[in-house]
Amino acid sequence: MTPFNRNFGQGKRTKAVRPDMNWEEITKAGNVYEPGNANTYETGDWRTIRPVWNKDRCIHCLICWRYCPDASIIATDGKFDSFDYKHCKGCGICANVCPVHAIDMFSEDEMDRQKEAKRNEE
Amino acid sequence: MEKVLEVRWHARGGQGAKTAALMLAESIAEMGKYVQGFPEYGPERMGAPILAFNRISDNPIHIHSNVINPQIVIVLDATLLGPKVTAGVPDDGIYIVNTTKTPQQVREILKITGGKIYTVDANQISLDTIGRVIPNTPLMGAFVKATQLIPYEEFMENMKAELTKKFKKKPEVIEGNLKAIERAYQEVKGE
Amino acid sequence: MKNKVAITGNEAVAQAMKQINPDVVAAYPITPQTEVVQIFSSFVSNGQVDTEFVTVESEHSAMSATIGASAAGARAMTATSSQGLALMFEMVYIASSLRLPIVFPVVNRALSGPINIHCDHSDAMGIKDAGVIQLFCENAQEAYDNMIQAVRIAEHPDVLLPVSVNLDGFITSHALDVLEVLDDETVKNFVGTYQPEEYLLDAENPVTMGTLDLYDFYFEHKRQQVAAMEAAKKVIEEVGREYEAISGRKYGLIDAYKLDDADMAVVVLNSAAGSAKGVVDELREKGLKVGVLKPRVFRPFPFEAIQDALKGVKAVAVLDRAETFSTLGGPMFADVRTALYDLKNDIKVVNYVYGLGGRDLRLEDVEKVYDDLANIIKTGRADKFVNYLGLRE
Amino acid sequence: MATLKELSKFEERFVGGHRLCAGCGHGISVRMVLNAAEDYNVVVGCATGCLEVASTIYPYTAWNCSFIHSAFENAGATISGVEAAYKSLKRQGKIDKDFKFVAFGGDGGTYDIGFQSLSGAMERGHNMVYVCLDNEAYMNTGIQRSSATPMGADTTTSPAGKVIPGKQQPRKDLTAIMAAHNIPYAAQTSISNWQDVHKKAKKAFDVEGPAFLNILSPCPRGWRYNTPDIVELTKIAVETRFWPLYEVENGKWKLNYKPKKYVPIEEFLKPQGRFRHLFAPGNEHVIKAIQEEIDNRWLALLSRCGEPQELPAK
Repeated sequence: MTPFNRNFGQGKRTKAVRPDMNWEEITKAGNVYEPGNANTYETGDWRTIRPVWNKDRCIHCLICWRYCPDASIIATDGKFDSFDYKHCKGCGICANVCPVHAIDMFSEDEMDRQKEAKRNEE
Repeated sequence: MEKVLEVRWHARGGQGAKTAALMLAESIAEMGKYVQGFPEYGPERMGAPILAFNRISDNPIHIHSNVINPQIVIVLDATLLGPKVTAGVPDDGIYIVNTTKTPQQVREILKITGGKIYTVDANQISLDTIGRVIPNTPLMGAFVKATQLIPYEEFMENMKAELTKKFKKKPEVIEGNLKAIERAYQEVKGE
Repeated sequence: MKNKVAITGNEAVAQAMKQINPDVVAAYPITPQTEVVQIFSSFVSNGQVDTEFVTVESEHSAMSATIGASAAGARAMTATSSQGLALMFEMVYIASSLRLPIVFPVVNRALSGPINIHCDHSDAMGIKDAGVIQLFCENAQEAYDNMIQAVRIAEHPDVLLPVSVNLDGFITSHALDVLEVLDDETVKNFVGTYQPEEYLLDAENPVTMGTLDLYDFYFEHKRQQVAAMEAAKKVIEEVGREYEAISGRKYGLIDAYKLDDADMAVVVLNSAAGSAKGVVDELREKGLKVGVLKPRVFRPFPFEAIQDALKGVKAVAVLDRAETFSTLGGPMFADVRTALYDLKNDIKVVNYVYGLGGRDLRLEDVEKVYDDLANIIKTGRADKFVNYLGLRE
Repeated sequence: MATLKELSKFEERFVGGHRLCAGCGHGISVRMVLNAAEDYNVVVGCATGCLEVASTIYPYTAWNCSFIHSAFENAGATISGVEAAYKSLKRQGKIDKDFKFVAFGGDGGTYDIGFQSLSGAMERGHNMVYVCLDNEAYMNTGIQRSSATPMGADTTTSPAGKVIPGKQQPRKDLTAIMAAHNIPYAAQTSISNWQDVHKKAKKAFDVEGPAFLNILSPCPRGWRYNTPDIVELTKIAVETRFWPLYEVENGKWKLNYKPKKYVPIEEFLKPQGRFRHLFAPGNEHVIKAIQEEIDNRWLALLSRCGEPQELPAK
């Protein structure tokens, strides 16, 4: 029997667990030692419609920030900053709760087509 | 003491046989002997006939099965006298009975010829000394006298220590119990 | 300093818990474990321990709260019996898979139904595959000693698993026995302070425990648990040696009684091993080469030690105080027979199921087993693998 | 009451990258509740359910704080163990930081299978907040009825069929049951009113002893409504008095919002696919029964809150 590896998930708090790691290398008991590391997992590709910020209309009330289920509205210094498109799933709640219609929802297909068209023009 | 000495208690639930078996064991353990004390557990509540057991030895006791052939039988309630009391007891067995009857009368009831029979009125003794009918403590005094297993003075000292531990705040209870044991030791009659 | 006392098995367990002084105890009363909880709660109410005592509403919650406390960084314990263990069954698996060093006495009692309050090992056998270390105790002394060692075994960095300490309901738990207890300071030094590597109340290093673990990693985590169980064998022996140094009492994986030159052996757990030893002493006087093997550790299963201890015998009887209803006898029989299968000697191994629901194991019963073994050796045949001892048939 | 400007500056404790459905009410509820814990260290306990499986898929965690999940029916017991450990270790001087404790459970893990564990934890008086994220059915296993499922709802175990039009029984009133535990704080709130959620969550964290919050937290898949309309829908739930906002503080019942006019329950039922069958001819009696139940419970609630017992003007 190979000697038991005392270090697995133990002496060293293995942080980044990769799919190719063997049983001695991954963390003990399924513990996760990096709080909030789900933000390295992207859910942006779930989206079929995309929120787009209309800067001119925005009054920075942050109702959209309050109601985003995915913490995907980034507020900086108490003001709307940007969308976190890596995680936004395109549920459309933010656009609905916005009292001044400063968020528009566009189909991702449409956005892609527009981008494509723009590239073709250039 | 070469072999393990085995004791069986016959009583009714609530008379304190379990407590007595455990207290007896504790006091004997104090003298460096090895002991076991355990009751038979059933669904019985107050009033039902119950059994409790002791094993006493100079060496560590391995056996954990029930006591089947006790050399000593203690009966806390004379209404229990019958075949169950004599069951499995060897011919030279010792019976210690709480009763107002004489040893001869008990012998007749038990229908035995051999063995030794001791009687003591533990109910009256406990009533006089403790103020309530709790025959278990006086019977320990009778046990010491009947078995001659342990020196009386030493037993009393241990008992006093045990009782002091249990009834720290009730000196009158300690006093009463010790008195009860002492009287039973003196009053027990054998044949 | 050693101190000889006459106390019951439950008192011995409670006494050990008091000296261990755990941070949290969460427990629910059940016959025959109740006294442990009762006695311990008096230690709490008299300020004799630093423990936060959580009087949960069920055994499921007892183990759940103990898991929460242990994960939070506390030295945490619970205690149970029978139906209580069955109710916490789900959480026992979770405690071991979360790798929490929870110590919990199990006062063995038959499982319903029909309901029965007396001793057998069907409760403990129900969790034999739950990833929990299981120590078994012949008497109150071993219950006390095993409780104290269990803390060190559970918390060892190579192990980090729950440890259950099994003692026979009523037979050991309620019987007054003479044993030696250590003084508080010695126990305190022996168990030390629990220092978890990661815990919920570490404000600087928050941790997520109890994740959803699918086919991509679950298997690897199970393999880690096996490794911890493997490592536990060595740790149990190490801790046993250290404990011997403070107590003078030897503890290993198994207790081999007069087996060195034995032809016949009985393998049996807990208090019945004591009775078997008594019979062996008598039979030895008659010149019979008989012995007893008492596994102190049932999980991890000490098969190497068992092979070694039984390699010279000709016939073995495994006494199980539990049924599997598999028609292949009791749970320990399967394990012992498997362990002996690879030995070249043709050792005959038979099974006796005994003592279910608290049926007394009489000395004659054990004598009969040795008689049977002698007969098997004489004829070279074992006609029946699975037998019932003390059953009306 | 803090403004959103201020609240947005607290650290996010439930981050993106979790795998709850797009538009799930739980993401919103959890963010609101944990935001009210402000800068405190928090340990979150969680019952098995959508929230737990979607937020802690190994090796990821969406929880930016300590988190423990152990099983389905025991969030109350598990977090009470954590809290007991905290008390013990703090008392012994083994730790020095302050912590708040919160357990999340769905209606399955709270109203039903976890009810005993929750009741025990509340009775023992642990200093913890238990939050029920009530989406009115067992969504994690695929929309089976729970005791929180409203009468008439079509679920996979109370399917609207030819003979039986959905769930037959009205929902259990868990908030009232928790108030009957005489805990320092029990409240019912809806994400439609974020100020109400925030205020109640903050109170729950601040009180000494156990607190219970019941949050109506819709499931777009189980309720079958237009996902972006979550706030409108939960608002109608309050306006129709299907989900009254109230709190019970040290035994004192207080109604937090009284609708001005009588909004019939159809307004709440209509946008949801789970109630569609109720609008088929022949099922009028179910809607009538639902409405009666709501009106009766409303009057009882008004009485408990010491309000005049009258329905809003039609």
